[in-house]
Amino acid sequence: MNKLECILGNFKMKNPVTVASGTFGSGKEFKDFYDLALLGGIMVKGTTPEKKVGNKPQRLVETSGGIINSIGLANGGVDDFIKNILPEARNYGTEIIVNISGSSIDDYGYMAERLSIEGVSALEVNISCPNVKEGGITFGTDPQMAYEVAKMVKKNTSKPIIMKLSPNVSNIAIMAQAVESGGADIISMINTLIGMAIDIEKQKPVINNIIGGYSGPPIKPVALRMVYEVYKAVNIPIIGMGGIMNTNDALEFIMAGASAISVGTGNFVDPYIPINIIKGLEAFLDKKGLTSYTQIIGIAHK
Amino acid sequence: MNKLECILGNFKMKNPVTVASGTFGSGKEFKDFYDLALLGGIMVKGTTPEKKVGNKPQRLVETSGGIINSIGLANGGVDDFIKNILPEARNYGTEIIVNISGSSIDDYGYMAERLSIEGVSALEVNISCPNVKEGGITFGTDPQMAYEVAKMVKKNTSKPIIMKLSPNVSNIAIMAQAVESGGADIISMINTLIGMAIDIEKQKPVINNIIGGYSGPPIKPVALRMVYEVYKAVNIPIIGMGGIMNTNDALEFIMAGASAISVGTGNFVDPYIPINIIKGLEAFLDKKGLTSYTQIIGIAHK
Amino acid sequence: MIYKNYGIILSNEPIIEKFIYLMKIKEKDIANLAKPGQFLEIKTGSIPLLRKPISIFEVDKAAGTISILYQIKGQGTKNLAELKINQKIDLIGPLGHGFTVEKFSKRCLLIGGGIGIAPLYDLGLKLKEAGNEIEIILGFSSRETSYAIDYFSKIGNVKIATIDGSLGVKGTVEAVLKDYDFNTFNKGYACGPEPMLKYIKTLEDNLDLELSLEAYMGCGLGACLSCVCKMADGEYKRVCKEGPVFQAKEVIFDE
Amino acid sequence: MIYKNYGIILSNEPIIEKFIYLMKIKEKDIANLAKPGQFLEIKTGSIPLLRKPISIFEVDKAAGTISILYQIKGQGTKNLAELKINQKIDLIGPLGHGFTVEKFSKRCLLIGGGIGIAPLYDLGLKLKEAGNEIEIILGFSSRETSYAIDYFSKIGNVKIATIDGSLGVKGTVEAVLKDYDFNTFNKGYACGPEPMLKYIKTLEDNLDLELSLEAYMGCGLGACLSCVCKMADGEYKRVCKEGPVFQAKEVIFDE
Ligand SMILES: Cc1cc2nc3c(=O)[nH]c(=O)nc-3n(C[C@H](O)[C@H](O)[C@H](O)COP(=O)(O)OP(=O)(O)OC[C@H]3O[C@@H](n4cnc5c(N)ncnc54)[C@H](O)[C@@H]3O)c2cc1C
Ligand SMILES: Cc1cc2nc3c(=O)[nH]c(=O)nc-3n(C[C@H](O)[C@H](O)[C@H](O)COP(=O)(O)OP(=O)(O)OC[C@H]3O[C@@H](n4cnc5c(N)ncnc54)[C@H](O)[C@@H]3O)c2cc1C
Ligand SMILES: Cc1cc2nc3c(=O)[nH]c(=O)nc-3n(C[C@H](O)[C@H](O)[C@H](O)COP(=O)(O)O)c2cc1C
Ligand SMILES: Cc1cc2nc3c(=O)[nH]c(=O)nc-3n(C[C@H](O)[C@H](O)[C@H](O)COP(=O)(O)O)c2cc1C
Ligand code: FES
Ligand code: FES
Repeated sequence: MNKLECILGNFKMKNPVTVASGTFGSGKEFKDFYDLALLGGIMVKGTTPEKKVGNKPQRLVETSGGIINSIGLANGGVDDFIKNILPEARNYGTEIIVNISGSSIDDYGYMAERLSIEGVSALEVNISCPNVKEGGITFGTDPQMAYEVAKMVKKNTSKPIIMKLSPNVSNIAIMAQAVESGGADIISMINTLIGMAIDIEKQKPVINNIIGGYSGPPIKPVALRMVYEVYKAVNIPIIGMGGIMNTNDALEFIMAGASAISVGTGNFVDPYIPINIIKGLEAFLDKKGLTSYTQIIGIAHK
Repeated sequence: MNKLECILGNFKMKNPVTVASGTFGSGKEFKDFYDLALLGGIMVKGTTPEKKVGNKPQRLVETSGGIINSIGLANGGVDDFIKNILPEARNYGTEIIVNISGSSIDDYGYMAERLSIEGVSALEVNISCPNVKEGGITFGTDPQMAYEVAKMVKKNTSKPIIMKLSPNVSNIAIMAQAVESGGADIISMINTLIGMAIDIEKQKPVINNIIGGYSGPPIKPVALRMVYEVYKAVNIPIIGMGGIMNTNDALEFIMAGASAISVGTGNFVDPYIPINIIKGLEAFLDKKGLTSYTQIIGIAHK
Repeated sequence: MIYKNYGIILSNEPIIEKFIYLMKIKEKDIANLAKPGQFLEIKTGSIPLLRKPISIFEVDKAAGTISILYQIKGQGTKNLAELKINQKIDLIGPLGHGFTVEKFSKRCLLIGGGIGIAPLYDLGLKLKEAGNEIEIILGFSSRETSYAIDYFSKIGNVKIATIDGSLGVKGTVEAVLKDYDFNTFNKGYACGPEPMLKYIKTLEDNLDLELSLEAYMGCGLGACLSCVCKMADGEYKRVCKEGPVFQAKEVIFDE
Repeated sequence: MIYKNYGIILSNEPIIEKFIYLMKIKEKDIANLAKPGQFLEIKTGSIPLLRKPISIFEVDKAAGTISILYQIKGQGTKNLAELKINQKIDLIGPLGHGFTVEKFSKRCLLIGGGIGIAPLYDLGLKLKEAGNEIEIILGFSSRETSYAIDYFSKIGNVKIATIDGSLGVKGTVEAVLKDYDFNTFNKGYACGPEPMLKYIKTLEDNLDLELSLEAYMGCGLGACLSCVCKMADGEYKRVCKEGPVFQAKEVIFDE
């Protein structure tokens, strides 16, 4: 039996270790290091209906033990993805989870429909982007909007839907319940915290876009707390992420209630982190005499 | 002229460097290290209407480069503060800012009235605590409740009122505007992020209270971003805090828009950090040929 | 008076490689004030962020030196082990409320488990100086993981317990203490793992006992209220300030 | 092929104390594939979190070694300077798209400013091997802060500019280049601070130019899209993947 077999409702992976959107390209960039088929799944970089050139640099900076990025969802658009990226990615032997973003509810519906094709294993819906029609409020900070995005995506695809929550909210459990009732099959969390760094010599923000997404080891305590809260609030499985760098971090997320995990910033530090975690989880289960990692999902709630 | 003279509306300090509530006791514990009169002000530890024994240990843990605490507002109550702590503290030669908490709007009114006495320089109103009457929602995550707390405190005192914002919200600018219209003279920010750590051997949360407040260097990017946003949203001065460990950190907060700063967790790491920052700010102003630190408040917005 | 001073490392040697180390530090001010049972808060490196509480193992006031005996646990104590002779070390101390030292009418009993033996050596020296006769019980897990027994032999009669029985009595210090005759003692001091202290507390009717406790510390200065332990009267006290040494009768362990 | 391998440090010496260092590393796989203008992503310690992009200064394929020339800037490069002989070093490489090396009909001009000279030395060696005659212009701030000139002297004629005039021509490399006769060259390569590259780009009508750019890098692998620079056609390209070397005509600096 495969101790790491991972069943997330209607979505299966060979193990619960994935790589986070925006930190792994489409996988190609990491092919030299190991066989991508070892991974549970790849969340490919954020895709939008049209091509986006992205933000003016400087787009990224290391700060306070983590990083801040503001890439601006640079990507070739969904058509380019389908034509030029998916054909290669679908042969990696791992689940291809396409991360989608939009600037209106309709955008999400359109994306869901376009991506309801072979080779796409699941859709991860990034709602940490502004709703341009509704005055720029982030979809992911308003339960009603998040609910509507989930519903719209659900209506337009039969693929498993992973709704990705933003941590920049007062009440994460309410957000989780909103996307659950909108039809989410799975929740992934957390996206980046919003942060900033100032260059005191230049006396201005380091990142050209002023603010950016804060990720890496420093956000782990916030991510864990939110996974813990959401685990209590919903009945759908959680893919946990935020600062995961090693097996112990992954175990914390699983014990908090995550049924799978994702490595983001960690891929920049050491591309082998996901592989080390897969091995590390197996070793942990062996040491504890457990037959499946599912035995420790949410165990910290007991 | 005193280059560091700090005028926050109706509240003056000899310099903009304070120490954060809950990290400095009432000052007594740090008296051996330096003359407390060197500080701009001391935010004394959180005080409540009645004595609180605090939470069951383990109350604190280091994690991810910061710390998580859940002290549970242990304190002797406001009467004890007035009788046993204030008489000594008021002679330190620095501003004594009393940090108050309550579990109802009325609590805050009561505290404000009781503390409208000589020796108290200002009140810092901690709204990161649950409103017991309203189903336990944190005052600081609901603009209406925060507004009402500010109004109630204002009604009951003529001391300068510092409203302390919680960062665990979707929109910090709205919270800031709410307390401004409630009558806040000053905003202090940020209180701790809510975080968690799990002991993977014991398979349970490290902190007995499960979740706790995350502070120290990792929260700086979030704090800076929020100070930057609030600076644009309100017309009252800001006391910035969150992970400040040295002069450069303090400068980042000032450039983001803080008119004063506060050192919290840093006091545990090196009690001299506030003093080093006072000296460091002076050196920076000299190097840049500036006559007052106020010339760089909010300069990153230019 | 509490100092934040840089000491100079005079020696830093493993007693048992990768496990137990002894470090001697030149720091006059702290040495001058240190009392048995007090501790230091040491900045071990840039990470961990927090200082680490470590007991004072030995003091030489004349030479202006202090020693610490420490066990490698995680990053902080690993950092300590890597420090080299002549390097500076950032210390805050002396901290906390230590053991009572006076001349007692009967003998004194020192009970230490594992690294909990650290604060007892300086105590033993000072009790001996005060004219007391001392008996010492030390518990370890095995002969190979036992240490510093030679130090304690200098101050009194030492009895050893090891879990695996490879040295002394088989079992914990409890194995030595049960059926003990406490009549010739009127003072006991203990430091060690919580289960051991819990057991020792059950002896409080036979012996006037002082226990040195551990708790997770934020500041070590009494400011953060993180290090509290429950007292018999339902109050919490700060291990870093009112402790680490408490009367056994004061504390309760049922949390 | 990109490797993530541990190299072994063979030497790590200051050329100018606390400023410029040269490190030689044994790492066969990377040495074997490395081309001029390519770089490494080096994990310098536990903090900083991110790897640091550092150019390959010299390669000895036969010996399986690579060298880097680096300037101390912040924590990452400080960490590098503290590494000792025989220690392991965590490398990813070779990365990026390097310089064109072939036999040109006329001479080649190499222009380096400050630590930007690092990728030009290996380039010069390879251009020379290919049968080219090389002229080199190096810019520093002063005589005391100039370095590695002896290396470049081995591959061609070296001209120096220093801001304070203490060595060579006074000024930046611009002082050497203005009124230059580009007729005897048909290829130029440059690496250095952005103002220098901006100026060099103005020479693009006189000379076929390749520029090696810098940008803040997250991954160095082409995955994060943080390191982009603007192209003449309005698109962004990745400095870590399509670069760091670009045709001068491709890039624009007006951002
Ligand atoms: C008053 C007192 C005196 C002590 N004296 C000694 C001594 O003389 N020799 C010795 O080897 N050890 C002593 N300890 C224990 C020592 O403080 C811990 O072993 C040390 O902090 C471990 O840190 P680490 O980074 O190596 O390990 P970590 O992996 O960080 O922690 C291992 C364990 O050490 C404890 N610990 C960690 N951080 C703290 C903290 N900030 N405060 C309290 N406990 C912590 C926790 O139980 C933790 O689970 C003493 C502790 C206290 C409270
Ligand atoms: C393709 C490329 C090749 C390089 N080759 C060399 C070389 O051969 N020798 C050399 O000394 N330097 C080289 N650099 C510059 C070197 O990467 C920086 O000096 C180094 O990252 C500084 O890190 P730090 O921690 O010491 O300083 P920090 O204080 O962190 O940074 C100082 C400055 O270095 C730059 N920098 C920091 N982090 C990064 C990063 N992750 N990516 C890109 N730039 C960063 C930024 O401009 C920053 O302001 C190269 C840079 C690039 C992009
Ligand atoms: C450079 C970068 C780009 C990212 N791009 C996306 C994206 O396109 N879509 C998305 O949903 N999340 C994106 N994220 C967020 C990550 O997928 C992840 O949620 C976050 O970084 C937290 O995990 P970590 O701390 O392990 O990095 C990005 C993160 C980084 C660092
Ligand atoms: C141990 C501890 C206790 C705290 N107690 C209080 C408190 O009683 N009232 C309050 O408003 N904030 C309290 N805080 C929050 C701090 O005042 C400060 O807002 C926060 O820690 C962020 O700053 P820092 O990162 O510099 O620590 C406490 C923080 C810590 C670490
Ligand atoms: S450790 Fe802070 S009060 Fe004891
Ligand atoms: S550094 Fe990540 S794409 Fe270039």
